[in-house]
Amino acid sequence: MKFGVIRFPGSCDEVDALLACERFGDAELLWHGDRELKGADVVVVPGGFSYGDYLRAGAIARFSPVMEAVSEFAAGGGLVFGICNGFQVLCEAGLLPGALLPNEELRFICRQMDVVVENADTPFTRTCARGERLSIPMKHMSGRYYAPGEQLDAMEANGQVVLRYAPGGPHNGSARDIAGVTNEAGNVMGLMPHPEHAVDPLTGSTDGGKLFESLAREAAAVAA
Amino acid sequence: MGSQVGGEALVRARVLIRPKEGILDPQGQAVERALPALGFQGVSHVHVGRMVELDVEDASQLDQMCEQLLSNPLIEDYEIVESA
Amino acid sequence: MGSQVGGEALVRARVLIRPKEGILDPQGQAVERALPALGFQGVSHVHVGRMVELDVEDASQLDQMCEQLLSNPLIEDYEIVESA
Amino acid sequence: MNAGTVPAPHRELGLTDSEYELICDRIGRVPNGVELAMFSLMWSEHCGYKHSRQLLKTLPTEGKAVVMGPGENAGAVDVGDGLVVAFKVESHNHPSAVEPFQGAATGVGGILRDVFAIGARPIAILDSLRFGELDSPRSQFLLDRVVGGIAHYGNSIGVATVGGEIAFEAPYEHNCLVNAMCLGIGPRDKLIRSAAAGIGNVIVLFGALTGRDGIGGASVLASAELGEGDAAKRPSVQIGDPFEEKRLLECSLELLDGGLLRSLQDLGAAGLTSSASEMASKGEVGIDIDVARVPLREPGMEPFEIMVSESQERMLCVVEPDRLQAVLDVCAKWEVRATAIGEVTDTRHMRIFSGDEVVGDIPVEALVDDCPVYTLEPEAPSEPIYPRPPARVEPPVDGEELLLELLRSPTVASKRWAYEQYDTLVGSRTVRRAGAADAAVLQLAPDGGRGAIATAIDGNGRRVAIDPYTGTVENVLECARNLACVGAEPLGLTNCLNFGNPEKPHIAWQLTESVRGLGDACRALGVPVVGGNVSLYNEGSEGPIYPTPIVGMVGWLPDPERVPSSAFVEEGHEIALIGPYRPSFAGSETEKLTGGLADGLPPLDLEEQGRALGVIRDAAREGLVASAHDISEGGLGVTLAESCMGGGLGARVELPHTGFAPLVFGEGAGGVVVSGTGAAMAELERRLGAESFFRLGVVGGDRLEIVKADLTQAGEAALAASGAPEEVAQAFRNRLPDSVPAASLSIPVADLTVAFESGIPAKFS
Ligand SMILES: Nc1ncnc2c1ncn2[C@@H]1O[C@H](COP(=O)(O)OP(=O)(O)O)[C@@H](O)[C@H]1O
Ligand SMILES: [Mg+2]
Repeated sequence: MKFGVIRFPGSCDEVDALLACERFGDAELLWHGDRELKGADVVVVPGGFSYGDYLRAGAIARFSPVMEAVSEFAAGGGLVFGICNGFQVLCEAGLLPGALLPNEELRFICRQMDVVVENADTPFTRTCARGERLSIPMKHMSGRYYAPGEQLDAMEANGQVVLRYAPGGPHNGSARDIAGVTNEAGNVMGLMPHPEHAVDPLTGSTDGGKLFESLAREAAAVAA
Repeated sequence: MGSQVGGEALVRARVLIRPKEGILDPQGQAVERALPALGFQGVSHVHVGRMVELDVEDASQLDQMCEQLLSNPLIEDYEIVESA
Repeated sequence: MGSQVGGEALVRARVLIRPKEGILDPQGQAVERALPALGFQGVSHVHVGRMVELDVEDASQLDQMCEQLLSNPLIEDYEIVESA
Repeated sequence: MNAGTVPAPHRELGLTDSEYELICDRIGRVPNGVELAMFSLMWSEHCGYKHSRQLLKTLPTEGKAVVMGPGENAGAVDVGDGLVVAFKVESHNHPSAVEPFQGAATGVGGILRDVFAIGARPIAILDSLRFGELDSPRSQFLLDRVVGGIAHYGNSIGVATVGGEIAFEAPYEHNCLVNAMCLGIGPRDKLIRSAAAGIGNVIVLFGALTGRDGIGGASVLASAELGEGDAAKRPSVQIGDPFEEKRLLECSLELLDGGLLRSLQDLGAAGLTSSASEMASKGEVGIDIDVARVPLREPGMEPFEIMVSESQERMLCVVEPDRLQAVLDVCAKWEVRATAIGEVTDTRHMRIFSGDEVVGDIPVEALVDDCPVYTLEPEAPSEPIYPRPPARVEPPVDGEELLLELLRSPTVASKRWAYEQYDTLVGSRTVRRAGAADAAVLQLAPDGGRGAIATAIDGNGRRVAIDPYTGTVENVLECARNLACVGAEPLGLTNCLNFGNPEKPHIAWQLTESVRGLGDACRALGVPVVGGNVSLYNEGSEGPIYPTPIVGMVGWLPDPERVPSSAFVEEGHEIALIGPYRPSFAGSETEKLTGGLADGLPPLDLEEQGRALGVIRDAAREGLVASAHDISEGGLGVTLAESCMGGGLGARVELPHTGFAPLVFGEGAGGVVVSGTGAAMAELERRLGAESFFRLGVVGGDRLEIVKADLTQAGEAALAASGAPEEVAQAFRNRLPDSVPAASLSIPVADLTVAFESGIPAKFS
C-alpha cells in the first residue's frame, strides 16, 4: 500500500510524516500545486504552518490544487489523515466538522501528552483498544477544537470523536477534551497531536505508530 | 490613517471579523484582565478580532471573499465597511 | 453584528489596528497573493490588522489604552471608532 | 543636536573625522551620499570588527574536523559519512530591546540564513537570553515577548529549538541579551562559499522585497525633497516573515542540490552593501549592481536606501548566465521572487548603477579591507565596576529554605514555561529534549545510525564579571562538560562576545582577558573556534552589562541509545560526585542571594579538567552511568534536586562535616553527579582514582536527604578539599562563614518541584 504525504509551502512535519509512513508502507510526497495523488491509498495532510498560518491556520492551504483532488478522493471513500495543521486544513476545507481556535493559553505548547482512544473501530485506530492510552506529543498554537454543542452530541453519538486528551493533563481548552475526530462517513480523520513524532523509541514513544499501522492494514485489506 | 484610492474604479474596503457570540475569546479576556492593572477601570465586553483592509475593483465580490477566505463562518462574524 | 450598549454611560468602541505604513505586513502579502488563485482578481493593497471591540465607561481613556496596551506604537497605527 | 552646529553627515553616520579623511584618501575624492552610506556601514563596529579583530586573531581555529572556520557565514565541522554540521551564534540584543518579539524573531531568522547560506539544512536552534531581575515589569515583558518571538519564528519555519539558557541579573535591565545559535546539516560536497567567482556571471537577488527597513541612521543622507514626516517611513523595527524564509530556505537548498549556484550569501546587517562587497572581496573581483532592478516594497526609494536596507529574508547568489533560467524556475516553484540585479566584473570595484547612471564607485579593498583597526587600551579597574546585588535572604538562613530559595530563583528555576513554547521535535532527530539532559542530542539519521550530535550553549556573566579570564575558561568547561555528560566529544565551538563599550579601558580589559581565557580553554581542550559574533557597546544608563561571552559547542557521539539521562532513573542506584570539583561561594547563586559579589574566582587546572572530561565522556558513551548531570548554577544541592525531580525519585547522600556548606551551596567548575549500578560505580572509581571519585549515596524514597555525616578520615579529607590547592580553595570557601547553614537537609521531592516550577510563573499578570 502507499501513503501520499502532501507538501505545502510552509509544511514543517511532512518529512517526519513521510518517515513514519515508510515504517508501515510505501510513501511519497505530493506537491500542493499538483492535482495528482499519484495512486496513494492514504493521503496524509501533515503538520506545519502552511502559508505561514497567516489569516487563520489552514485557511489558505485549503485552496491548493491538490486539495481539490483530496476532496474528490475523500468523497469517494478514500482515507485521509490530517495531523495538526493538516487537521486545520481539513476543517477549513469542510472535509471535517468544526474548527480549531487559538489555544486557551494563547501560546504555542509543545508537550508529550496522553490521549485516550475513544473509538477503536475506525480505519485509523483498529490496532488500538478502546480506552487505551497513547503517549503522543502535541505542539501547536491553534488546537482548541470547537463545534456547536448539538453537533458535538451528534458526533459523539456517531462515534466520530476518536481521541480525547487524557483527564488531568492540561491541554489547549478543546471542547470536551477532543483531540481527534472523523467525518461522518469515517474515512477522514484529523487530530492535533503528532503521531509521526511517536514512532521511534529514541525520540520519545512508539504509540503513534499504531495509527499509521492501522491505516496501512486497512488500505492493504481494501486492495486485497 | 486615511485610505487612499489608487486607480479609477477601486473601492477601499475594510472587513471586520470577530469571534461569534458565545465562543470563548481568550484574547479578549486577556486584554480585559490586563487593563485594570494598567489603571484603566470600567472596561468590559472586550473582544479581539481581525481587520482586513483591501482595494477591490469589484466590490460585489467582497461577500464571497469573506465567506470563502477572510472569515470562517462557523466561528466568526464579519462586517464590510466600504470607504470609497 | 451590531454593537450593544450595556450600562448607562457605556460607550461601545472599536479600535482598528493596522501595520504602519512602510512596515512589512507578511499576512497582508500572503492574502493578496492567495486571492487570484481563488478566482478573485483585481484586489490590491491588502493589509491584515486587528480589531478590538470594547465597552468603556470613560471614552477619553481610549487613546491611552491604545498606546499602552492595545497597539504597539512602534509598528502599528490605530484608529478609534465609537459606535454609541 | 544643538542649533547652530551643522553636523557633518559622516559624524551622524558614526564615522570619525579621521575615518572620513581616510575614506577620502583611499578613493581620492569626497564620497557621494551612496558611497558614504556604504562606508559608514562597512566601517562600523558591527561589520568591521574595529575593536575586536586583533583579539579574535588569537583564537585557535584549526582542528581535524574543521571544514569551514571563521570568515564564512557559519563554521562547519565534519561528522562522518560525508556530512558536515554547520553552526554559528549571533546576537540581536539591540533590536530585541526596542521591539522584543520581532527583534528576537528576526534574530532567529538571521542566524538560520547564515547556516543555509553555506548549504546546510538548519536542524536546531538554541537561545541564550539575559534579562534584568524578573521582579521588574520590564524584564517580565521582555522575557515574555522574546521567548514568544523565538518560538514564532523557529516553530513556523519548522526548525526545532532544542536548548538554551536564560539568566536574570540587574546589569541587563536596560540592555537585554538575545543570542541565537543555529545548527545545520549538509553534504560536505555540496557546501558553498560566499566568494563571488566568474567574470560575467550574474548576481541574483532573491527573497523578500526591499523596503526601508533599518535605514534609520543613514536617513541624514536623504535628499531634501523628501519632506517632513518621512522619517516615519523609515521604520527602525523589522518584521520577520518566517513563511518567506521557509520558502527561501527550501529554494536555496534545491538550487544548491541542483548545482546551479557559484556562490551564495545571505543579506544581514548592512544588506546589499555588505553582502555584495564581501562576496567581491573574497572572490577578488568587482561587482556591478543596478539598484533600479531591485524589487521594492515601497515606491520612491533612493539608491542609498536600497543599498543599505536591512529588509529580512533575502539572499544573493552568483549564477552562470546559461543557468539563470533554471535558477529562476526553481525560485518560481517555491514562489520566491528572484531578480538579476548585477554582474561579476574584473574591476575590483563595487559599482552601483541606477539604470544607466553610476551612483557609486568604490574599490572593494577600500570598503572591506581598509576599515581601520583599533588597538584596545585595557586597564584592570582599580575598584569594583558593578554594585553588589541586593540581598534576598537574610542570614542566618535555614538550609532547607535556602535550597528551595535557590530553586525558586529565576536563573536556576525550571525554564519549562519557555521551552514548552518551542517545537523541540520537528525533524525527528531530537533524542534528548530541553530539560531532559545537559546537552540536546540529535540523531544524524533516523534510528540512530551514524551516531548523533550533541549541542549546548553556556555563559555566566556574573562569574565573568568577577574574573573575566577564569570565568570565561569556566564557560568553555561547562559547555564541554554538558557535552561530556551525554557522551559527546566537542568538534568545534562558536561564541558571541557581548560586552560594553570597548573604548573604556576597563571594558577593554574584560574583553581582552575574556578572549585570552577563551583561547586558553579551547587550546587546552583541543576545541577549535569555527565562528562567532561580537556585540559591543552593550551599556545602559546604569552602566555596562556583565561581560558575557556565550559559547556554543557541537560534539559527536557514536550511540544515541546509550545517552544517560540527567535525572536519576532507578531506586537503588548509587550516586557519586566525579571530577575535580573545588566549590566555593565566590560567584555562586548563594553569594548573590546573600547580597555578595566576590572579587575573584579560584584558579583552575585546565589539564586536570580536560582529563576528567574524557573519563566522564567515556562513561556516558559506554552506557556505564545511568545518569549524569553537571554541577553549575546553584551548586551540588541544586544538581541533586534536579536529578531527583526529573525522575520523581528521592535520594539520600552523605557529605562530610568539613566544608559541608560550600559543598552543598558553593559552586565551581569540574563536578558531575552520576548514578548507576554498584558495579558501574566501582568501575568508575577504578578509572578516576580516589582523587576525583566520591561516593555520595543512593537513589530512592521520595525525599532528597543531604546528611552531614562522619565519614572516614580519607573520605572526609578528599571531599572537603577535592584535591589541591587547599589554601586557595579555603580562602574562597570561607566567604560566607556565618550566613550559610551547616545542618542536614531533608526535603520531599514534591516540595522541590513546587519551588522549581514557581520561579518563572506561567503568567506574570
Ligand atoms: N567571537 C568570534 N569568534 C570567532 N569568529 C568570529 C567571532 N565574531 C565574528 N567571527 C567571524 O567573523 C565573520 C563575520 O561575522 P558576522 O559579521 O557576524 O557575519 P555575518 O555577516 O555573516 O553574520 C564570521 O565568519 C564569524 O564567524
Ligand atoms: Mg552571513
